[in-house]
Order: sequence, then C-alpha cells, then structure tokens
Amino acid sequence: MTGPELFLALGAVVTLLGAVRLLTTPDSMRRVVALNVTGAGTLLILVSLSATGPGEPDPVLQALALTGIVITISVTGLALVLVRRIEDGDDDD
Amino acid sequence: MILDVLTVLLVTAGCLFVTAGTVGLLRFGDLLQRLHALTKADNLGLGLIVLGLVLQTSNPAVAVKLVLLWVLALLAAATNSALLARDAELTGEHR
Amino acid sequence: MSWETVLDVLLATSVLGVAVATLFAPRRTSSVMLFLVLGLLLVLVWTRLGAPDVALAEAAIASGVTGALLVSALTRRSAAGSAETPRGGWRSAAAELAVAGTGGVLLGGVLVGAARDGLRPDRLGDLALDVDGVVDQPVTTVLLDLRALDTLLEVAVLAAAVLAALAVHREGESSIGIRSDTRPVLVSFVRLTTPVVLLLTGWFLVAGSSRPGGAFQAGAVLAGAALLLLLTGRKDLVPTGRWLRPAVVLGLAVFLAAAVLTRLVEGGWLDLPASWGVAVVLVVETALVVSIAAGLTVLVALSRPRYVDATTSTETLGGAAPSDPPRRQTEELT
Amino acid sequence: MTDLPVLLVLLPLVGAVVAALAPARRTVAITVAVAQLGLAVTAAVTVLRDGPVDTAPGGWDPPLGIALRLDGLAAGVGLLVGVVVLAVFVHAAITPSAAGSRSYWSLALVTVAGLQAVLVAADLFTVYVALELMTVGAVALVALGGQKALAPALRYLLVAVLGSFAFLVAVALVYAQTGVLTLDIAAADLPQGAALATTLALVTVGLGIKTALFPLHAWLPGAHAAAPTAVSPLLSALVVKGAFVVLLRVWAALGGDAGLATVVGVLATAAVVWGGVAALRQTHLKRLVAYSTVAQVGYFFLLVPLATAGLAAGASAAEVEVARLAWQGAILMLLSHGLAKAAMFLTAGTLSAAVGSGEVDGLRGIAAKAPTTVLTFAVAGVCLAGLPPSLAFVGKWQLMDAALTTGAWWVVVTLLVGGLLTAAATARVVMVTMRPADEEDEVASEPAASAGRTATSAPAASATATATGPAASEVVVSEPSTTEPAPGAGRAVGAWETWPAIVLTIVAVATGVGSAWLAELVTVGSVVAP
Amino acid sequence: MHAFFLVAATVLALNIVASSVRILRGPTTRDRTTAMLLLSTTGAAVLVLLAEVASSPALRDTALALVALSAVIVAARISAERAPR
Repeated sequence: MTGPELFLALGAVVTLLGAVRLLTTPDSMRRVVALNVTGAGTLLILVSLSATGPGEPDPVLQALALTGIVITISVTGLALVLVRRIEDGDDDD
Repeated sequence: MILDVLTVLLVTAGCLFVTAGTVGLLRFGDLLQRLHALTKADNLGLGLIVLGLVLQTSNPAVAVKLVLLWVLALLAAATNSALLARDAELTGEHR
Repeated sequence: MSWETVLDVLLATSVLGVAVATLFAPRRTSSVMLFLVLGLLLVLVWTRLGAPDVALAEAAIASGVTGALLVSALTRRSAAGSAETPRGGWRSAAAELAVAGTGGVLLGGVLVGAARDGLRPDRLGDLALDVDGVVDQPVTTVLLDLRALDTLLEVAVLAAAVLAALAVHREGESSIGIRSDTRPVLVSFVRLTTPVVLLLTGWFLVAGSSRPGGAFQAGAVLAGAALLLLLTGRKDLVPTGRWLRPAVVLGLAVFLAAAVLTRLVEGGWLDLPASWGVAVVLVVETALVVSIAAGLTVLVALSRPRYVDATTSTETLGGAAPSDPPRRQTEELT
Repeated sequence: MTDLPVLLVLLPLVGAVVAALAPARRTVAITVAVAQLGLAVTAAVTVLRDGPVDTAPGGWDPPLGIALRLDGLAAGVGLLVGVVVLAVFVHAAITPSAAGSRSYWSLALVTVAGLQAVLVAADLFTVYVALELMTVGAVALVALGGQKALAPALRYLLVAVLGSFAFLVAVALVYAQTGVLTLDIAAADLPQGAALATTLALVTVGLGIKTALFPLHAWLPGAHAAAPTAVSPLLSALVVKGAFVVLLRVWAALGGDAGLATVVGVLATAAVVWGGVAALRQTHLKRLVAYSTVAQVGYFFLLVPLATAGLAAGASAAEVEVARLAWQGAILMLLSHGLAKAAMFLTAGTLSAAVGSGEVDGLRGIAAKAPTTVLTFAVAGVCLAGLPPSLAFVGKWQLMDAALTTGAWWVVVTLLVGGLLTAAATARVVMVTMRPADEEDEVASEPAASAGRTATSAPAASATATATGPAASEVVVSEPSTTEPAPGAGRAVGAWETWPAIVLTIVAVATGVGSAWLAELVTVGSVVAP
Repeated sequence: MHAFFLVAATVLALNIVASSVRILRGPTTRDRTTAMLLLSTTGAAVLVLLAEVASSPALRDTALALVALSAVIVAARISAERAPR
C-alpha cells in the first residue's frame, strides 16, 4: 500500500465515522463538528486520489477539493448561526 | 558546509526546545506554569528552527518571510499569555 | 522503511486518533479544539500528498476560519461545560465505532481497488496540466478557466449562506454587532498584526495566478483581519451597516457580469480570451476577496453568543437594539 | 439556442443579486419569474422540435470543460419550475406575511438557480455544487419561518449536506475509475463490479436523503411544515424533484443494479403506505400536506424497479418499452404532484391564516367563509390522488400499464392504496371545513389535545430515528411567527389570494386532458426515447 | 540535509500528537487555548521544514496563514473568555 492509498482508505473511514456520529449525537454543536469531520474525510478521498496517479498530482481533483472546502465552510457558518439563534432562544427562558 | 552544520545544530536545538515545551504543557500542574512552558520553550524552538533555515536560503524574501512568521507567532503567544494569565488571576481558575 | 513512510504512517494514525477523539470527546470545547488539531494534521497531510493549494486553503479556511467560527460559537456555559455527557456511554460509542469502522474499511477497499484499476493515461487532470490557459497555475486554471461555472455556483452558495444568516439574525437584516474587547494588550496586538495580515491578503491574491493562492485564501485571511478589528471595536474600518449586503454579493455580481461580458464580446459564457482574460480573472478575484472576507466575517460575528451580562454591551450599527418578544414553549414532535 | 441552459441558471442568479440590493424586491422577483417561465417554454418547444441542447460554457469541450445538457427531462421539470415559481411569487406578493421575510425574494431566486443548475448539469461535480446551492437556499427559506422553524431548518441542513457528501464520494469513485466527470462519457467507460454497485448505492442513499425517500424522510415534515406559506410549495413541489431527477439521471446512465432496484422498490412501497397513513393521522394541516409528499415521493421511486431492466445494456425491445411507459408515467406524476402540491400548500397557508390556527380541527366552518379556497384545496387533493381527468391520472395509468406488463402486481396495489389514502386525507380536511364552527370552547382546547395525539404517532417515527438523529425530544422555543398567527387571530382571505392556487390546479387538470406532448417531451434525449 | 529535515519534521509531528492530549484533558478552556497555540506554532515549524524537503515555497505561505489565523482564533476565544467583573 502506497502513501496515497493509505490516506485514501483513511478518508473512507473518517467519512463514515463522521457520518455515523452526525446521526447519533444529540448535541447540535457536535453535529456541526461531525459534519466537518465528514467533510474532512471526503477531502482526504479527493486529494489522495489526486496523488495516486504515476505522474504529477491531478489539479482537477485538487480544484474540486478547494470548491468542497468553500462549500463546507458556508454550510458550517449557516449551521452555527442557526445553532446560535436556537440556543439564544433557550437562554431567554 | 559550515552553514549546514550550523543549520543541523540549530534545528536540532529547536526541536529539543519544542519537545521541552510539549513536556511542560503535559506535565506542569497549573495554567500559569503551562503558559510559561509555551512562551519560553516553544517560541525559542521556532526561532531556532527559523534561524537554521534562514542560513540555508540565499533569497532574502524567503528569509524575511521566515522571520515574519516567527515574529507573528511570538506576538500571538505573548498576547495569549498576558491576557489568559490576567483572567486566570482574576477568576482564580488556574488553581 | 524510509522516513517518508514513517511520517505518513504517523500522520495517518494521528488523523484517525484525533478524528475519533473529536467525535467522542466528552465536552464541546474539547471536541471543537480537537477538530482544530485535526485541521492542522490535515494541512501536513495535504503537503505530503503534493497539494500545496489545498494545504493553504485548509490552513486559511477549513482549519483557520472554520476554527474561528466554531470557537466563537462556544458559549461560556458550554465552554465551562459540565452539562453535556455523551448519550449511551461507551457501549454505544463502541458500537458506532465498529459500524463506522467496518463500513469505512469496506468503502476504503472499494476506493483503493478503483484507484488501482482505474489508473489511465488520459485522466482529466493530465489533460488539464497541458492546457494553455490564461494563468499558469494549474489549479487556478481549473477553477477560473476550465470549470468557471462551478466556481460561480460555489460563490453563490457562500452568498446564499450569508444572506440567510443575515435574514435569521435577530438585530435586523443589514447590520452585525459584536461584543468588543478593548484591553490595551489586545488592541496593540491587533494594531501590530493587522498590517501583516493585510500584506498576506494582497500576496495571496497576486500569487494565485502563478503559484498556490487565490481569492479564497486571500478572502479568508482578510476575514481574519476584519475579525480582529471588529473584536477590538474598530467598526469604522469594517463595513457593518449599510455597505454590508453590497459587499457580500459584490463577488457574485462581478462574476455574473464577467459571464455576460464574455458572452457578448467573445461569444461564449465565461470563455476567457487570451488577450484580456487575465484582466477578467484579476477583477473577478479582487471582487471575490471582498465578498468572501465580508461573508466569512458575517458568519463568525453572527455565530457568537449574545451575552446578557450587564457589564458588557452588544453594540449594533444600523439595527434596532436587541429585543426579546414573548415566546411560548412548544414541543417538537417528529 | 445553446444559450438556453446557461440562461436558465444565470437569470435567477442575476435576479437574486438585484433582489438582495434593490428596494423593489417583489417587482424584480416577479419580473424574473415571468422571464423564467418564458425561457422554460422556449426550452420545451426547442427540445420538442430539435432534440436536446448541449452546451459547454467556458469554451472548453467536455470532458475538460463543464457539460450542460437541456434534455426533455430538464425541459419538462423546468416548465414545472417556471409555472410554480411564478404562481408562488404572485401569491407571496399579494398575501400579507406569506413570504416570512424581506430576504425571501433573493433566497427563493437563489434556490431556483440551484434547481435549474441541477436540472441542466451533465457534469457530476457541477451537479454536486448545484445540489448544495439548492439545499442552502432551501434551508434558508425554511429558516424564514421564525424561531419555531430554526431547529427543523438546522436538521434539514445537516442531513441534506450529509447526503451531498455521499454523492461527492460517489463522484470521486467514478473519477477514480474513468478519469472524467462528464456523466455520459464516464458511464460509457465504467466497468461492472463492486465499484459500480457502491457508486449506485452511495448515489441512492445521498439523493434518497434529499428526496426524503422512506426511511430517510424524517427531516421533511418538520421542515416543510414550519416554513412560511410561500416557501413550502417551492420545497415540496420543486426542490425534492431536483434531487430525484439527478438520481434518475445517474441510474439511467449507469444502467442500474437489479438487487438495489428491488430494495428501492420495497422502500418506495413502504413510503407510499407509511406516508399515506401518517398523513391521515396528522392534526396539523401543513404537516398533513407534508406527509403526503413523503407518500408521493414513493410513487416516483416505483419507476426504479420497473425501469431497471430496460435501462441495462442489451435490454430487449419489450423491456425498453416497459421502461419508457414507466418513465413517462412517473415523470407525469412528478409534474402533476408539483402543481397540485403547490396549490395545496398555498391554500393550506391561506386557510390556516384565515382561522388563525395551523390545526386541522381549527378549520371548522371555514368552508362557508372561504368556499373557493376550500374547493381549490379539494380539487388539488383529487388531482393528487390521481382521479381522472388530472395529469396524475394519466401518469398513474401509464405506471400501472408498465407494472401489469411485467407482472409487478404489487406496484398496482401500491398505486391504488396510495390513491385511496391521499383521497381520504383530503376528504378528512374538507369535511372538517364544512362542520359548523359553533363549539368555541373545544376549539380553544384543541392545540393541547392534538399535541397529545400527534405524540402517539411518535413510536412509528422512532424506527427511523437512527437515520435522522434524535431530534424527537428536542424542546423548541417558538415566538409568535408571522406566518401562523396565534389562535383566534384570523384574518379575511384576500380577494385574489386563492387565484395562484386555482391557476395551478387548472393547469394540473388541463395538462391531463392533453398530455401526449408532455409524455413525449420528458423522454427526449433519454435512454428510453422512442 | 533532506533526510535530516524529514526526521526533524517527524519529531515535531510527534509533539503535535502529544500536545493534543492536553486539549482533550483541559481542564479549562484556557489550557486548551494555550495548547492550541503551541500546536499551531509547532505546525508552522513542520511546514517550513517540509517546504525545504519538498522545495515548495507555497508551504511557507501556508505556515504564515496558519499562524495568522491561529492568532485570530486565540483573540476570538480570549475575548469570549473574558472574565466578568
């Protein structure tokens, strides 16, 4: 198993771990963290795939990873604003 | 050649200091001692490594960038320590 | 066994360990901080995988600004955190680990198998490396030339998230308030670091056409500077009121204008001509930096807790003071 | 003409930017909606006449560049988008507080842009980005429903993004094997084997979440019910469909998998029955309508087991014929559901606002005050149930035809049972509206009693809790929302308020009468094209 | 030289793993923030070493971004941590 293949398999495990945790944890903040771990796992898959080829790393997959990063932070930001508004509502009682 | 030897010495020393900082962070009993570990050992560690690498480059831009990195890290650590230590004193949470 | 392998195995093991610790840590604060460690380890992994662009983006965005977001969103209550205990204890954690581990190994096996069988000489990436685009950096070429529509839609995703955050925001749709901290140590720290961070922003923006960097990394770093200024009460330097929404959608608007312009002049949507394509890329990227920085700043500012302490005040510009209309309690039933 | 696919995406995006800044948001949004409908009609006519429109914005030919493809499916669903968006925007413009927030217009336009991009994208990664755009827009729209809508919105966001990640892993798997992202080119090179089965499974789970396929549906009723009146129709009628179209595209391109198709068939049947029964048991009007969407989604998925044999390489002519019948039937049902469900959500919102209560039992006597609105709700329900001469009837008939040809009697039973359940749920609501509203005290005590009754259906939902997370026990604090006034604070139904829903219902019936062109349109450029 | 830098990077990476124990154990958020800062400094050191190994100057930029953003994170945390008077 080469380095990129090791990270490829690792990416699959991390993705699944995050996904399972996202579905089972009750705390909304941790669900957001779990979502980000899942995202990190899929990034690992994309970027390690870019390095599996014989030649230079694949720029297309790296570009896809960059797009994924920006989308994930947008989603995370929105999710945290929602968490904040939900919990601020709780605090007032 | 002499530069290479110097680099090896400096980077090795840097690694030792960082390791000492980590050990301190893990072993020291309270926050103030840990802050001490961080600021002393860690920044000295990064400084030595940066110095070692500056010796390897002939490009002044790279050297400037490396030193900038060190200064930034130094500032962040100092600010963190000053503010956290003050807060910890005020609330007594460090004990 | 070479040192490269040692480093790779060490990194892979610690990524796995830190990921598990992040997901199962008993407290919110530990979970969030460990996620930052995961981000740091991933930066190192990306460098090992020959992806400096992704490493830079991870440091700036995925670990950097995401870290600021998560850390800001921690309330003092949860930061002091004793309330949360993982549901079900170690048994359910072990079951989850077993399920996810098994599934992950199977999926990993399929992926590795596919990557081995699928190694072909004419991968898209190899074609992209040979493309003679308007910029020299392969990743930037893919993002802004070959797959510009993806990037346009991605910018729209960020804009939509920020507009949504402003829409659900309590204090009104066009202003952000943030609790400032004006202790001298912090203020002088910000005064010293802001110029450096601004310099970095410019460098990443300019560097993007020839080496790793670009609008997203630059925008994230600029958002960092804006946050530092907001934290120390310098609202005069950051658009927080009337100019907020225009700043948020500027990047999308300029990108759309570029699409229409290229259609009208060159005949193809986002078809960058060799002669003035570089100019289009630079203008679009500059507008994107502004929007990305404004957007990320809004998201961080609005996810910060609203303290009810009498000693501190949430100052807002352009919006009404926070009011608490009466609420009734309802049970969520699913 | 090659501009059409790009225009369909960029026009609503431009509208969103302008609506985010300009003071005259409504005017901008409605103008864009009208132009959008014009584009959709042009697209449908063009596709019917000349076949699919392929284009590659950026000037790079696929696989290097991004491929966009306006085929019959995209044009057909695009027509639905055009009609529904215009009707909903008009409703939102003339009805007080239906939009929920000033930001409604730009966020709705962003969602429409994402949806159109999902429909025309022929590149797998572009589909991923477009799905995310659609999801973020849709979640934002839900969140406009006030404090009570925030928790459902968050849940929807987290679960839907998880689905996107599953899709993204599938995309990575396809790229690993073929080295391209263009769906058609990749499909031609993809070898049979474990990787293909995994890809299909990931796509089905990922998009199954976004389409709310049973048992991945638990996020939907909360989100669709808590959303403002002018949002629920967009979500139920359009956003859910976008994800389904992608699923169908990928299945059709990759040839499907017989084992997985059986699983999907079982889930689809369960969805129809479970969603139908759950809808009957709801006491909250919008939740009732939302659960019926869960059931209807089951109908569309029945296409998968019926058509899979005909999608595989080397299928016989008879198998392809069955696949074509099923394809047309399911898509016609999808279009009809979009029209009828949008009308139902609009009238449900109007009725709830008129009586000042979201509960079904609060609707007593409203038939006398707002007969047109109740009638529209009833007719839309009849369309949904698939009675002649509605479009849904034509679709159902074709699906049954396909099922009988292959001997899949269980599909026929499912379709009949589902129709009965839908009709029963509609009838229940209509009967309540016609009961006299004299028992004031009982009305006042309704919310508490009904909350208890809803709770009894919780055990049934707990089976799915593992798939969607334990939000069941979350306590949500809500403030008096703009979309749902406090009990007793009803308002008069505006003179023109019901018209958008009436128009939608008329279209649902009228297209049923002359649906041959529509059936032809939705197969253009697909594997089952005649 | 190449191998030496790699060994040094590995040693520092080991330090990162060790320090994350402090983040897990706390006990206070201040301890965690302090550990975070140590980690990002160490991470920056690894990056500048790897920049020499892979002769990729972009990694030095990455190190700068890392330290700059960790300063932001620390400032955000500190102001939220601020002791009530």
